[in-house]
Amino acid sequence: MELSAPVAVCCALAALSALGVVLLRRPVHVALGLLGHSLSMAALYLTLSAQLMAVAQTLIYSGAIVVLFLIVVTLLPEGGQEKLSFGGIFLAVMAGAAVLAVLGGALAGFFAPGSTAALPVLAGEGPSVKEVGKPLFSTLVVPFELTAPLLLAAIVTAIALWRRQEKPRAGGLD
Amino acid sequence: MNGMPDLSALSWVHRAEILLVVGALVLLAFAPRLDRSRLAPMLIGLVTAGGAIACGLQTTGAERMGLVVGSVAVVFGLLLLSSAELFDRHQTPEAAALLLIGGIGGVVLVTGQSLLELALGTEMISLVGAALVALGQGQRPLEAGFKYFVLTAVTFATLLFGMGLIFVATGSLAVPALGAVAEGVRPLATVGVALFAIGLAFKLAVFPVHFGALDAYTAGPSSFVGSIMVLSKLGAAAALVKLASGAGEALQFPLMIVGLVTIVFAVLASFAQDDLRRLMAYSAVAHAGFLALGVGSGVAGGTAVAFYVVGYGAAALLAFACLAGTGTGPLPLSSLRPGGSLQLGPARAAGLIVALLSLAGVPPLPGFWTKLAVLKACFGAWGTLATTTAALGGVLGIIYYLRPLPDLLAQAKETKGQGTVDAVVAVGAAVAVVVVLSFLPNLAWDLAR
Amino acid sequence: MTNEILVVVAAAFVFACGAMGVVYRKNPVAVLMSVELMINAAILLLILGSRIHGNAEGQAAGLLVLVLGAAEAVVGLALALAVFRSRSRVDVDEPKEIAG
Amino acid sequence: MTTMLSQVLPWAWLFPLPFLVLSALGIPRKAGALSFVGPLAIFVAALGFLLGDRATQKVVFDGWIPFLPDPAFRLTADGLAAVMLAVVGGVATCVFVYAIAYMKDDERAHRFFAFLDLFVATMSLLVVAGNLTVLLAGWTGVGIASFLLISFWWTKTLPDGTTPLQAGFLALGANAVGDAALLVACVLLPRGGGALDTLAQSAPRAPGGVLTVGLCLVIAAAAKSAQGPLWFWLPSAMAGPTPVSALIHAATMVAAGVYLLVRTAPLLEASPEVLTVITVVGLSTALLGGMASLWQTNFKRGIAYSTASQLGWMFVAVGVGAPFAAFFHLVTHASFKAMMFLSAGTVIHAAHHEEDIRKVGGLAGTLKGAHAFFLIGLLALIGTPFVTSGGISKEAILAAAHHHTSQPWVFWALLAGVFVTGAYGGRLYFGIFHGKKGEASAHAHGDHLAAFDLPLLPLAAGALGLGYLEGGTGLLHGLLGNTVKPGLAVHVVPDGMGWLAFGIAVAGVLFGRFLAGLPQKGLPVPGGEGGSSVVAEVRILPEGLAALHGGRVGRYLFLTMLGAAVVAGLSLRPPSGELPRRVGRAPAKASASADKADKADRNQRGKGGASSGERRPGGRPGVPAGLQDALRNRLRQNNNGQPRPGGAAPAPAPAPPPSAPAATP
Repeated sequence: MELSAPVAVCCALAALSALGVVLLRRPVHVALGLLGHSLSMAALYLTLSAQLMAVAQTLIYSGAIVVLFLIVVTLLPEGGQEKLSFGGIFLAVMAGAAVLAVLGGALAGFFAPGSTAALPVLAGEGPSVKEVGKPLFSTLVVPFELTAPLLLAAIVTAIALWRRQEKPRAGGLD
Repeated sequence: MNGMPDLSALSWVHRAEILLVVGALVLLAFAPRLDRSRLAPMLIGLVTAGGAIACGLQTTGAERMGLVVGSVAVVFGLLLLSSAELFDRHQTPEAAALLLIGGIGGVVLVTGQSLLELALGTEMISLVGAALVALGQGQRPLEAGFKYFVLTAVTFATLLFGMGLIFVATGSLAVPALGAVAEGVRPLATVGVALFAIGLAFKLAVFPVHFGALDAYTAGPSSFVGSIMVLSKLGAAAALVKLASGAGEALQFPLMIVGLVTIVFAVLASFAQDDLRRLMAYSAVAHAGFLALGVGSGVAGGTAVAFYVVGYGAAALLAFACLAGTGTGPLPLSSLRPGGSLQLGPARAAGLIVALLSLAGVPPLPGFWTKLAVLKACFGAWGTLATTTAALGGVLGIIYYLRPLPDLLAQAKETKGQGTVDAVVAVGAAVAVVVVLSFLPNLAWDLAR
Repeated sequence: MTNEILVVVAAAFVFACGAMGVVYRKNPVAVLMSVELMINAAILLLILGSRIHGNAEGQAAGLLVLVLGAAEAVVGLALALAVFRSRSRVDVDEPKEIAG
Repeated sequence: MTTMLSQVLPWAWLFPLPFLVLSALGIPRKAGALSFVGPLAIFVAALGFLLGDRATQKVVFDGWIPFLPDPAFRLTADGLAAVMLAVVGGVATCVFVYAIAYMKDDERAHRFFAFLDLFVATMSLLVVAGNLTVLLAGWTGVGIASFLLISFWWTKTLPDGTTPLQAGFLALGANAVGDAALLVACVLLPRGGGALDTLAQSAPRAPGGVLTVGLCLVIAAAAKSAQGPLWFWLPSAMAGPTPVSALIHAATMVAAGVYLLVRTAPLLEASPEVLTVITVVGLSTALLGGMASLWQTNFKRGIAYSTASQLGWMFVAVGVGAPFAAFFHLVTHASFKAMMFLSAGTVIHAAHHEEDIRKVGGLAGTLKGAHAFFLIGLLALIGTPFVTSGGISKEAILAAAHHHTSQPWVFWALLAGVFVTGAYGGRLYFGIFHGKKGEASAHAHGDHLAAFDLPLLPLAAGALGLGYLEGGTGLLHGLLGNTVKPGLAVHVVPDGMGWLAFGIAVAGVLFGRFLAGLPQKGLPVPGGEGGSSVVAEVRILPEGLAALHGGRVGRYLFLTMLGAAVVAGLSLRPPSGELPRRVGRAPAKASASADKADKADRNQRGKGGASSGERRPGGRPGVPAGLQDALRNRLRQNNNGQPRPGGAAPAPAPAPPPSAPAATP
C-alpha cells in the first residue's frame, strides 16, 4: 500500500502525542497527552480498517484508563509534581537510543538501497468486525477465557491493597 | 479447535485450569466467612490443587511436568498460609485464591502454544507475584511489590511489543520458527523473539532484568516467595524453551551469554551480602542463570532445564518453607554482622541446611545432579569455555551458601514458635522430596522428559 | 516507503518514547502512563499485522492486550496509591529500604 | 573372614555414618567415646582385604544418572583403594582417640565428632569411588567437612585479626576451583567414559583429548593438595582444632590429590605436557613451601607449609613417572606428619592454646612424650635412612627423579629441597623443644599426658617401620597388585646419592638450629600470615556489584531497557553457521556423538516437531524471497482452523544444539 495521507497524519499525531507524554511536566498534562495519543491511535486503527479496535480503544483507553489515571493523579500528594534530574534524562536518552538502534537494525532491511525486503501487502480491505469475532471463540478461545482469572486477580489485588490502608481489623485467628 | 469447543473433549490441562479457577472463585465468594478459620481456606485450596495434580497425572510430557510441579508449588504456598506474614491476617482466602490463579499462570506458560497464551500466563504470574508480595506486613513488602510490579510492567510491555513484531513478520501468533520466516522480515521476527524473551527472562530473574525479583524475594512473605519463585521459574523456563526451539541460535546465543553473566554476577554480588533473605534472593538469580544457560543449549538443554526446575524447585520450596513465619524484615547473620539474631530452632535450621547444600550443588543432593545435567547440555552446545565458566561460578557459589551455616548450626535446642503443624508438614514433605531426588535423580529425569 | 513501514516505524518510535519515559519519570503514575505507551505500540503492531496478513487473530489479540493493559493499570495504580499515599514525596526512586 | 571383609570394603564409607548420627544426638554422654569404631572398622576391613586374595570388588548400579557419560553408580575396592583406606582408617582411629582428650573441655565436642565422622565417611567414599561422579561426591564432601572443621571455633578471633570462618571460606573457595575442574572433566568425557579404571581409554576421545582431561584432574588435585597457585588455603586452615589439622590437613584429605593422580596415572602419562605441569607445580611448591615455613612464627603454620612441601614431593614423583614412589611416600608421610601435628597439638594444649614459636621453647623436659614423637617425626621428615620410613620413601622419590634422565634439573632441585626440609624441620624442633623457655612454656602443665601420648604410639611405629613395607620386602607392590605401575626397586641401604642427600639434610637441620636461635621476626609471607585477608580484599568487587541495587527504580529500569536492547542486538548477530570459527573445526567424533545425543533426544520428544522441517545443525536455510507468498499462504492456512505448527507437540521445531562444540575454546 503506497503512502497515504490519512495514515501519515495519524502516525505523526500518535508520535507527537507520545512525545508529549514523555516530555510534558505536569502529570495532568501527561494524562491529557496520553488521551491524545489514544485518540490518534484509534484514528490510525480506522485507517488500517480495524473499526472494532478503534471503538474499543476509544471506549476502554480514552474513556476508562486515562480517566483512571487522572483520578489517581489528583489523589496523590502534591499532585505528583516531579523533580527531574539531568542524570535521569541522560540515562533515558541512552536507553531510548539503544532501543531505537536495535529496532532500526531490525528495520534496516526495508530502507537499504537495492534491498528486496518489504512487508507483504494484502490487497483489499482487512478483516471485518465479524471476522474478528471468530478467533475469539475458536483459535483464541483459551487466551480469551484466561483473561477471566487474570482480571479476577487484578480485582482481588486492587481491593486487598485498598484494605491495607484501612486499619487492620481487630481479632486474631484461632 | 474448530468452532465451539466440545466440553467433553476438554483436555486435562484445561480441566485443571478450570478447577483452579473454580477453587479461586469459591475462596473469594466465601471469603468473609472463611477468614476467621485457619484451616478452611487452606483445605479448599489444597483440594483444588490436589485435583490439578490428579489431572496432571493423566497427561504426559511437558503437560504432566507443568501441572505436577506447578500444583506442588501451589500446595506448598497453601500449607504455609497460616504462618504467612500478611499485613491483614484476615486476607488468607484472598491469598489462597491468588496462589491458585498463580498456579494457572504457571500451567499456562508450560502448556500454552500461542504467544498470546504465553503472554497471559506471564501477566498472571506477575500480578499474583506482585500482589502476594505487597500483601506482606510492613513497608518493605509493599516497596518490593511496587518495584516488582513496575519492572514487570515494563518488561511485559516489551514482551507484547515483541509479540507485535513477530505478528507483523509472520502473520501468526504461533511460536515462530525463525528459519522458516521470509528472509526480508526475519530481522523483525528475530528482534521480536528477543524482546518476547526479555519479558519471560524477567520471570526467570536473569541479570539485567533481575532487579524486581531480587527485591520481591528479599522482602516478600517467605511463605509465598517459594511458590511464586518456583511457579515463575517453571513457567518462564518452559516458555523460553519453546521460544528457543523455534528461534534456534538467534535466541540461544544471547541466552547463553546472559546465563553466564548472570551466574558470575550473582555469585560475586552475593559475597557482599550478610542477610539470609538477600542471600536466598541472589541464589534465585544465580539459578536463573543456569536455567538460561540450559535454555540456550539446544534440545538437550530443554530436558536438562525441566530437570533443573524440578531439582531446584524442591530445594527452593524447602528453603522458604523453613523461613516461613520469620517476618519480612532482614535476617542478618551474626557470623557476618554483629547483632544478627536468627531464630529458627534446630529442626527448621536442619531443613534449611539441606536446602542450602542442595542449592549449592553438593552431591548427592538434587541440586548437584541438575547442575551437572545443564553443564552437560551446555558443553554439548557451546564447548569448554562456557562450561568452565558456568562450572566455576556454580561451585564458587558454595561459599555463600555455606555462609549461614555457623548461625544455623548454632540454633539452640529450645526455641519457641516452631511453626504450625501445616508448616511442619510442608518442611517434612519438602525434605522427603529432596532426599528421594538425591538418591533417585532418575525419577525427576523421567518427569522432566 | 509504504504505509506499512511507516506504521512500523511509528510503533517503534512510540515504544522508544515509552522506554525513555519509564527511565526518567519520577511520578509513578507517569511511569505507568509510559508503560501504556509501550503497550499501545504493541497493539498497533498487532493491528498492522492483522491488516497486512489478512488475519483477524491480530485484532482479536489486540483486544485482549487492551484488556491486559487495563488490568495492569488498575493494579499498578492501586500499588502506587498504597505506597505513596503515606509518603510526602511522590518519587519512584524514594522508597529504597531494600538495597544492596 | 577375609573374604567377607573384602566384600564389604566398597561399602566401608558407610561405617562412620551410624556414629555420626549418634554423635549428633549426643550419644554417648562422653563425646567421642564410640566414634573411633567407625574408622577402626574401615581399617580392619581394609586390612582384611589386603590379607585376603585382594580380588577387586566392584559395585555397579546402572542407569542411576541417565544423562551422564557414565550413568552408573560405581564403587571399586582394589589394592590401591584398600591401602589408602587402611591409611585413612588407621590415622583416623589414632586421631579420634587423641581428640577425646583434646576436645574434653569443649562443650560442642559431640558436634566435633559428628563432623569428623562425616569427614571419614566422605573421604572413604572418595577412595572407593569407581567413577568420576562418585569421586566428585566424595571430593565435595571432604571439602565441606573440612570447612566445618576449620571454622569449628567460628566465634574466635585469631592473632592476625582474621577468624576461623574466613579461613574456612578460603579453603572452600580453593576447593571449589578443584570441584569445578572435576565437574568439567565429568561432562566433557564421551559417552561411557566416566569410570576411573578406563579413563585412559576414554579420555583421548574427549574434545581436547588427554591434555584437557588431564589438566582438569591436575587442577582438581592441586586444589585439594594445596599445590602451586592454590596453596594459599592450607596455612589458614590451621585455624581448626589440631586433630583436624593432623587428620585432614596432613594425612588424608590433602593427600587425596596425590591419590587421584596415582589413580589416573595411566591417563596422565599419555601426555608429557601434563606430566611437566605436575612436576613444575610440585617442585615449586616443594621448594617455596619449605622456604615459607622458615618464616612462620606460628609453628602449626610452619608444619602446614611443610605438608604442602611434602605433597609437592609426591607431585614431582608422579610427574617424573613414578606414581608408585608418590603413593609410598603418601603412606609414610601420613603416619609421621599426623604424629608431628598431634605432638604439636600436645604442646598447644599444654601451653594453653599458644601457637607462637616465640612464646614456647625448652619444652623437652616438660613434655617428654611429645618431644620424643616430634623427634621421630623430624627424623622421618628429613629422611634418616634405615630407622625411619620417611628415609626409605624419600629415597625412592629421589631415585626416581635421578633415573628420570630427560629432566635432570628436577633431581638437583629436589636435593636443594632436602636442605630446605632439614632447615625448617630443625628450626621447628629446636624452637619448640629446646632453647630458652618462652613465656607460655614457663607455666605449661604436663597433666593428662598419657591420654595424649598413647594414640601416638601406633603412628610412631608407622613412622619408624612403614618403610619396610616396601624397602627390602617389596610388600607394597604386592598389595597394590597391578593397580599402580611398578616403579624402581626400593632399597633400604642408601647408595652414594642417598648418603649425600642425608648429609645435606643434616646440614639443613643444623642450619635450622641456627635459625631457631635467631630472634624470630615473622617476616610477612605474601598471602601466608594474613592469608585470610584475601577474603576481605576480594570483597571490593562484590560490593561494587551489589551497589547496582541502590534501590532506585529509575536505575533498574534503565538497566532493564539497556539489557533488552543488548539481548535483541545479540540475537541479530549473524548465525554461527556463517561464522568461520565453527565450520569444520570440530573433531568429527565429538560432533557425531553430539548428533547422536541430539537424535536420541528428539526421538524421546515424539515426532511432533518433524512437521516444521528439519534444520541442519548450525545452518540456517534461507527462504528465497520468491517463496514469501507461498509461506504466507501456509501461515494463513494454519491460522484458519488448522492446528498450528507445533500445536500438538511441546516443541514446534526442535532446533538442534547450535552445531558441534567448538574445537578450540
